[in-house]
Amino acid sequence: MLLLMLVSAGMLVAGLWEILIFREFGPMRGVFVQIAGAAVLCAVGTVLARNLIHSALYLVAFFFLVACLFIMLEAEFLAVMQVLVFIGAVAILLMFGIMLTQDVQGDQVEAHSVLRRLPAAIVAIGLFVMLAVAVQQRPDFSKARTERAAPSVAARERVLNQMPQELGLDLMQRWCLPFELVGLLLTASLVGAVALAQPVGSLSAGSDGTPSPGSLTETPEHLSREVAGGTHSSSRPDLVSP
Amino acid sequence: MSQDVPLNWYLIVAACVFVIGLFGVMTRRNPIAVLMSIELMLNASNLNILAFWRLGTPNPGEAPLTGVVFTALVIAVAAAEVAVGIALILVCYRVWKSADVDRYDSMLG
Amino acid sequence: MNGLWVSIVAMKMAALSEPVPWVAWFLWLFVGFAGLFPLLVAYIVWGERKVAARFQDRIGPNRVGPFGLLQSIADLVKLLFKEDFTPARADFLIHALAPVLMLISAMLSLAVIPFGFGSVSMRNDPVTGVLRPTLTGFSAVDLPSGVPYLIAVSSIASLGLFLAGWSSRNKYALLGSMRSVAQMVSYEIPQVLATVPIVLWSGTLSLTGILDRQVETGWYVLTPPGFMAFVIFMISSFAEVNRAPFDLPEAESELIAGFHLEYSSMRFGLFFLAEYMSMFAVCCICTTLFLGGGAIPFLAFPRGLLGGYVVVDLFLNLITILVFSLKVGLLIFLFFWVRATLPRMRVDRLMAFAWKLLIPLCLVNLLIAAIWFEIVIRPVAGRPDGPGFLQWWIGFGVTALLEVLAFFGAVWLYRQDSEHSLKTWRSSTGSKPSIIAWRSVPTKV
Amino acid sequence: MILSRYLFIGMLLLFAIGFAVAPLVLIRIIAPRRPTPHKGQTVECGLETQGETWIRFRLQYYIFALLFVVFDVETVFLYPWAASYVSLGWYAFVEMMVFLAMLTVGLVYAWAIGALKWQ
Repeated sequence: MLLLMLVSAGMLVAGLWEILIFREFGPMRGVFVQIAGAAVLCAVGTVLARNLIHSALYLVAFFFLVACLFIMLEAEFLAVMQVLVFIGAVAILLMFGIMLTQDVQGDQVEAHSVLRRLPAAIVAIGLFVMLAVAVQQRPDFSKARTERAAPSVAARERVLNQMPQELGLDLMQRWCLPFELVGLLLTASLVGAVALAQPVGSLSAGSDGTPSPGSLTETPEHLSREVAGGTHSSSRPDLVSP
Repeated sequence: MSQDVPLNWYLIVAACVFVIGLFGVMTRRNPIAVLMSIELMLNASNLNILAFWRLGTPNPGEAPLTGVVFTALVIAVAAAEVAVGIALILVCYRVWKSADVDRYDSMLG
Repeated sequence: MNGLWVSIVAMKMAALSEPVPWVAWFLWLFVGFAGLFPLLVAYIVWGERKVAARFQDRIGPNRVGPFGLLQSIADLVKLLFKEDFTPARADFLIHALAPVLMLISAMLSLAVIPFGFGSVSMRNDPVTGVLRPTLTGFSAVDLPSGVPYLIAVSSIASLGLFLAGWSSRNKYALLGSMRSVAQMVSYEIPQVLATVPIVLWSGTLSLTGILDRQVETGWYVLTPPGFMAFVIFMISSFAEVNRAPFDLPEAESELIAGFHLEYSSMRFGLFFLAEYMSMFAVCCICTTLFLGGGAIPFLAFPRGLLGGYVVVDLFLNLITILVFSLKVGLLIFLFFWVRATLPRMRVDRLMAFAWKLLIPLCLVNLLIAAIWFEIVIRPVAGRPDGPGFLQWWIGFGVTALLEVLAFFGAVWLYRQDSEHSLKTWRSSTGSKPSIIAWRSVPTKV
Repeated sequence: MILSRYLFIGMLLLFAIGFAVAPLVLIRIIAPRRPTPHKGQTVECGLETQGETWIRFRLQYYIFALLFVVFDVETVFLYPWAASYVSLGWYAFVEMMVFLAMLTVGLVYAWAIGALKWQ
């Protein structure tokens, strides 16, 4: 009963808040204010949450809200991509990363000190004020754009409905080089991260036990040396977990 | 439809998120939390790019999807960054036995 | 209070200047998503128990209602009256959030699936740009990027899974969820890569568009690359929805129950609902992408009958919905069959199977799909009668040959990897490989 | 247009949340709740649970998640390519093959050093 009353009270407050926003800004802007406000709150939660998994969860909510903003900007393929890459992949990777470093997952959370936060807050707020002033003073492009011949609704509609196709064309023709560079970057990060993360002992000693000759799991000699030398291992073997 | 929402609002929100991410980078001591804050900043920049693309392109006929392409590339870069970042954090954790950026104070390896 | 919300909704509706199919949407929400789909899931559960019983020479549920038809309802009522309870050390909010996430992911993926065909409209052909009559799907919405939307939505489930294990603070649950997330992310890649040839051939990411192209050029499963993609898609779907033989996360014999170990009463019920709903969704996706959706086999039914003009919409809808559900039913039966037949896989083989066999095969399959596109689809783009007989068979022969080569090549490569070849297994252990572990009878509720 | 389609997705999202939360609220009302200290303990086949649950996990999980992220991003770029393949020439095919070949090199590397092995 108490719960129900709480829920209904919360709904009442939320409803009044919505009415207020909608009266003030109009429906579209009202929705924007709600989504953006929630996104900022989630960002604050990410930064302040003491438990890292909670922090990651706030981050996930933030990613989702940013995807909503992308939809409001009519870039739906990117919104889907945002969910797919950030929530589906990056968040999972972050959570696995958290599970792999022991000190941080559970109740042992970091202590916040005012000494760290105060200067940081001053710097951050200062930067925000600068940015806000800059934003307010810049020439209004959107007005300029509407004055210039805006693309017809039908043309825009067509582009937006064919967004993935158009994006593919653009990516393959105009932005071919950045696209290939991203491929290179992904490969480099894949190789680098795998090489870094591989436990050093297992690399030089062959993965486990006795790999049969000619098998693909056997580590090439030069490769293992390179990788082992590339990380920190050889100088401080006592600090390296097996 | 979405032209109702002015460009400035998007820019302010992005600036706000960026600054929050910056605050996180400066105050958090856990490297993974720092990485998350960097993600916040990257997303803020993405939001900026898209807002400029949609609402502020001076000449929309010329390059209809430039902003979208750039955002897609930034998303890919962000993913790669997290992947390598966490690998580095794991190595640091292995070496220093601690997940605290303040303790990573030597370059001896 | 109600008045308040009604006025808010009215304001939001008024904000949209363009016509929005509110009636259809509310029908979808309150008839489809609130009534029909959960009911369907309940009867899928009942069907699975009946089928599993037949496979094991039992009778199955037969007490509640005729043929045990009300068994699932009874189970639901039972779950509602079980003690609601969270472990003392669990993270309360996240513990409640996890099943909600799973259910959201399953429900959202049903939003874009065309359950049959709707009316005909004039649209631009994605290949030629010519205006031509196009079938619309009978789906709640048709998104221009429907396929990645499906993938994105289904990837939310792995987050829910992880949170379920983490928040329970139970070693078995955590281990189960870590394993299952690793499994889900591994099998998501071949699943996604298997849909790329479909997109390549259709030239669109919208599911309705894909269906429309399929009706024109024939079902994609009937082409060699399409068949390979279909098989890979089905295999990885088994892993994606945590079904046997990939049900390691809930391996009863090793992990007690896996990620939902600490869940009881309706919280567990939500997991259960989400699992079966996502199985249903995956079968629907597969039918749409590969099996021609609501098209009748060996008849160019909707298009041939229409000839570009509208017949009685309702009749068309009903027939195609019926055909669609038959196909989905067959796929679901496949799920049951596999579960009743195959033993559970070992975890190392599971990962190796995805990364070392399926993904290389998918990449090669993409190449072959491009060849098929060049031989069969591109030359006849825009022609109403589709690919010619000779052309089709030349394409079929070439790609089938390449597929066979690719398949044996991939298997050879996989076998080269010493760890998985049976020969080294025998020589190292001195006994027959015991990949088969006897499983208990699958009874879940 | 775009927005109105996603309006349904948003409605469905809210609906799904409601649909999932409603039973949770319902069981708080109708289901019995009699927590005891023993009931609240972690299930471990009747044994007392030993040590911390949130332990450090093996590296293998991270490697697979990492590979997943990279290939996920790749597939996200594959979709627009595939969708616009019709109107592109052979160079797009070559471009994508170069892209895929680079990622395959990464996969082969991971395979060769044994990172794909579940230990």
